[in-house]
Amino acid sequence: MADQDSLFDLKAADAAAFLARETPDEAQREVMRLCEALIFAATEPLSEDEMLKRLPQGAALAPALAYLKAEYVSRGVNLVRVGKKWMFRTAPDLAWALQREQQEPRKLSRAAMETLAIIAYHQPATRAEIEDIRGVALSKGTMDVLLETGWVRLRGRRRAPGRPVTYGTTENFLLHFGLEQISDLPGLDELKAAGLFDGRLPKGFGVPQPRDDAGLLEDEEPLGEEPLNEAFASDLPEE
Amino acid sequence: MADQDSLFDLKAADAAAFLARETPDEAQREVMRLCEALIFAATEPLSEDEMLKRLPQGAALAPALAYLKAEYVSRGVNLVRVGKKWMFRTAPDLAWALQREQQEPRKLSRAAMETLAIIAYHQPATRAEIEDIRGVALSKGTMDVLLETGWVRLRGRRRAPGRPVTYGTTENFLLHFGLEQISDLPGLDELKAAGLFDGRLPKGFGVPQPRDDAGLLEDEEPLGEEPLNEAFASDLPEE
Amino acid sequence: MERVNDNAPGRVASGGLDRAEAEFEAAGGERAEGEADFRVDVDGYEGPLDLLLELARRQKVDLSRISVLALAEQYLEFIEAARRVRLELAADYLVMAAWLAYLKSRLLLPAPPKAEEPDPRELAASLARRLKRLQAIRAAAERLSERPRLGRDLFLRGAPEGLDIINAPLYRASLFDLLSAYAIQRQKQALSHVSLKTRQVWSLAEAREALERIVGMAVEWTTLDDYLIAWVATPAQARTVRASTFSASLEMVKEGLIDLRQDRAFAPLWLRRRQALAAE
Repeated sequence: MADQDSLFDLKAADAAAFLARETPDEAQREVMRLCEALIFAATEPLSEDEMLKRLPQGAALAPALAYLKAEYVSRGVNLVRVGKKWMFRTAPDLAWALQREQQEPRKLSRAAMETLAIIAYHQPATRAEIEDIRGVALSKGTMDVLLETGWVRLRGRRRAPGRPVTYGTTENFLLHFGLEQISDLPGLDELKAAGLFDGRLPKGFGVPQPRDDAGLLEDEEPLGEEPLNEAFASDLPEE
Repeated sequence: MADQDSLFDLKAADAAAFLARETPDEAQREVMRLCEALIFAATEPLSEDEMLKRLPQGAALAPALAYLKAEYVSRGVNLVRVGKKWMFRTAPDLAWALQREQQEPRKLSRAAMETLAIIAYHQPATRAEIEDIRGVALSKGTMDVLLETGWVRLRGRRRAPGRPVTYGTTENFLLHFGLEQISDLPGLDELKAAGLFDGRLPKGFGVPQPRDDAGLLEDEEPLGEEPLNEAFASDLPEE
Repeated sequence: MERVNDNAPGRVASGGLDRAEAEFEAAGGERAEGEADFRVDVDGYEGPLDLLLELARRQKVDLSRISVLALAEQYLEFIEAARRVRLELAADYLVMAAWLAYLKSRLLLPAPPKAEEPDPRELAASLARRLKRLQAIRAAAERLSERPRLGRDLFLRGAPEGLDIINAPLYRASLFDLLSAYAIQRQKQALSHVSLKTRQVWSLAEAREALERIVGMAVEWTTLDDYLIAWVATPAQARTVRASTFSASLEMVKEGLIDLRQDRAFAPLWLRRRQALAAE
């Protein structure tokens, strides 16, 4: 069995090579059929944990998913992973045939899109960091819109004077923009190499990798129960 | 190309034979990918007319659907035709995996708890006897819940006018309440010592010595096959 | 500050600017020939950094080789032009102008003997870096928004069957719950049986119903007790049966159905069907 993790980024050619090299046996075929049916039937991306709960004891999930993914690479429907969850969705190159006229998703303003990009590439990001990069004050409305999309969440607070709230992206963000994980952000490597998002770190300290893990970073702490003394007090999700 | 109509009812073996015989060319593969994505994303079964509207001019729909159907026959998801419309459906033999039982803790109502206790101490007890001891009519729901717990069973019938059903406790009852045998249930003196009864009891008040012998008592007879003419006819476990 | 879209007038910190008024021709001869007039719309910029980035792009060089001095001059000219048409500028534009004016003078003048102030070259490099970073995030935002989007370009299954979770109840109870339920209910029941031992009472309605049956047979004078008390009542019931029957009989006398007589106080009560009725 090849390194599975590398398979999660596989392209059609890799997939063909993988399938030519590896052939699932009958037991694996059956686990694949089950995974296929489960992910197909689920109304939301399905976590590996949930799959395991429904598979026979001891079923080898990871190779089954790797085979399945490879088999679907060249099809009209692809198996994709978002974080630790799996889903089928239509192949990106077929968008033209599937687009539904009436359903134009609401367009984000340039300010909101840029703010989203800063949060995505630079997360966890505070309001001050967003303002520093854009060179303008961030309006409450922009942040409201982003929180409303469900793509941005309040992560915690920075362990720094004023304990500012830190923002990050959600699993929904990955899902919506068709990313498997945050490190798949387009151009992330070049930006890191150029040292452009080392905002709060002095030069030479290396560039922070954007992180959207559920856990907090070392310099973050939980939001806590104290009232937000930010301008964005109303950003907090309602209880 | 084999007769397509016969393919719409094809079995796994036929499908394999069909696929061994016929191989779609690249153009056909592309139509298949489109059909796959269209049927997948559709919110209801998709008619061939609707597919044709979104396919490139002159696309050969019928063979594409035949190939697709054959490819999906052995998978966890099947392509099926309903009338003139097409849909994906999880393979019928995997239905069991799509449902998962989850145990949800529940508490017994006071009425059910009292009834259970009376059955435990006074078994074998008929419904009339339970009602006599509780002083209130026994609702059907209460007995249903007790039978559902698996702690109460139908023992037999009392040899008496109307041949009422007798109820008793099960081995599961002992297990759940940590009793080795039913006679381990505390008697009146122990209950008094535990402070559960206070002193104000009428003369002659007693607590029976419970017994749950598997065999029937002298005044009991087997349930038999005749229909239960009790108010609890539906209490019988389903066959 | 947020711009609603590329064309609509946005809200700007300077506030209340009419778009037409905000548009004016920027002074300046740095433009390449043939290029259209550089019309500056303050509303079109998201702050001074955005404006600087736009000016820098007009130098048509890599941002890392940009002339910060030239950029500062262009920005100051822009601000000067805006002030000539008495355009109210947001404070942050003016702050940037002041800072750039300072930077420009430091870049032009020889370094002071004591280098206590920051190196102007460092400051210029830092500004260039900020511009580069803004440009980079703009490009990133652009690439992000060009990605295929779920619900627009990518679709999930249109009609998923759904995965069911069947809740199988798992009942829990402790032995203590069981025993206390038993004790509480038996004790309650035992005590209520004692206190609520009910007396049996014959209601007036019951008495009348019985009496009506008797009357049919009582063609001759008959004692009430012979029929009712002896046959219907147990000794414990005698009093209530007698009392209710007596009341019922008075009712029936009043209705003309029977005759009633008593020879003396506490003597038996005699009852007879009314003759007129008997004749029928």
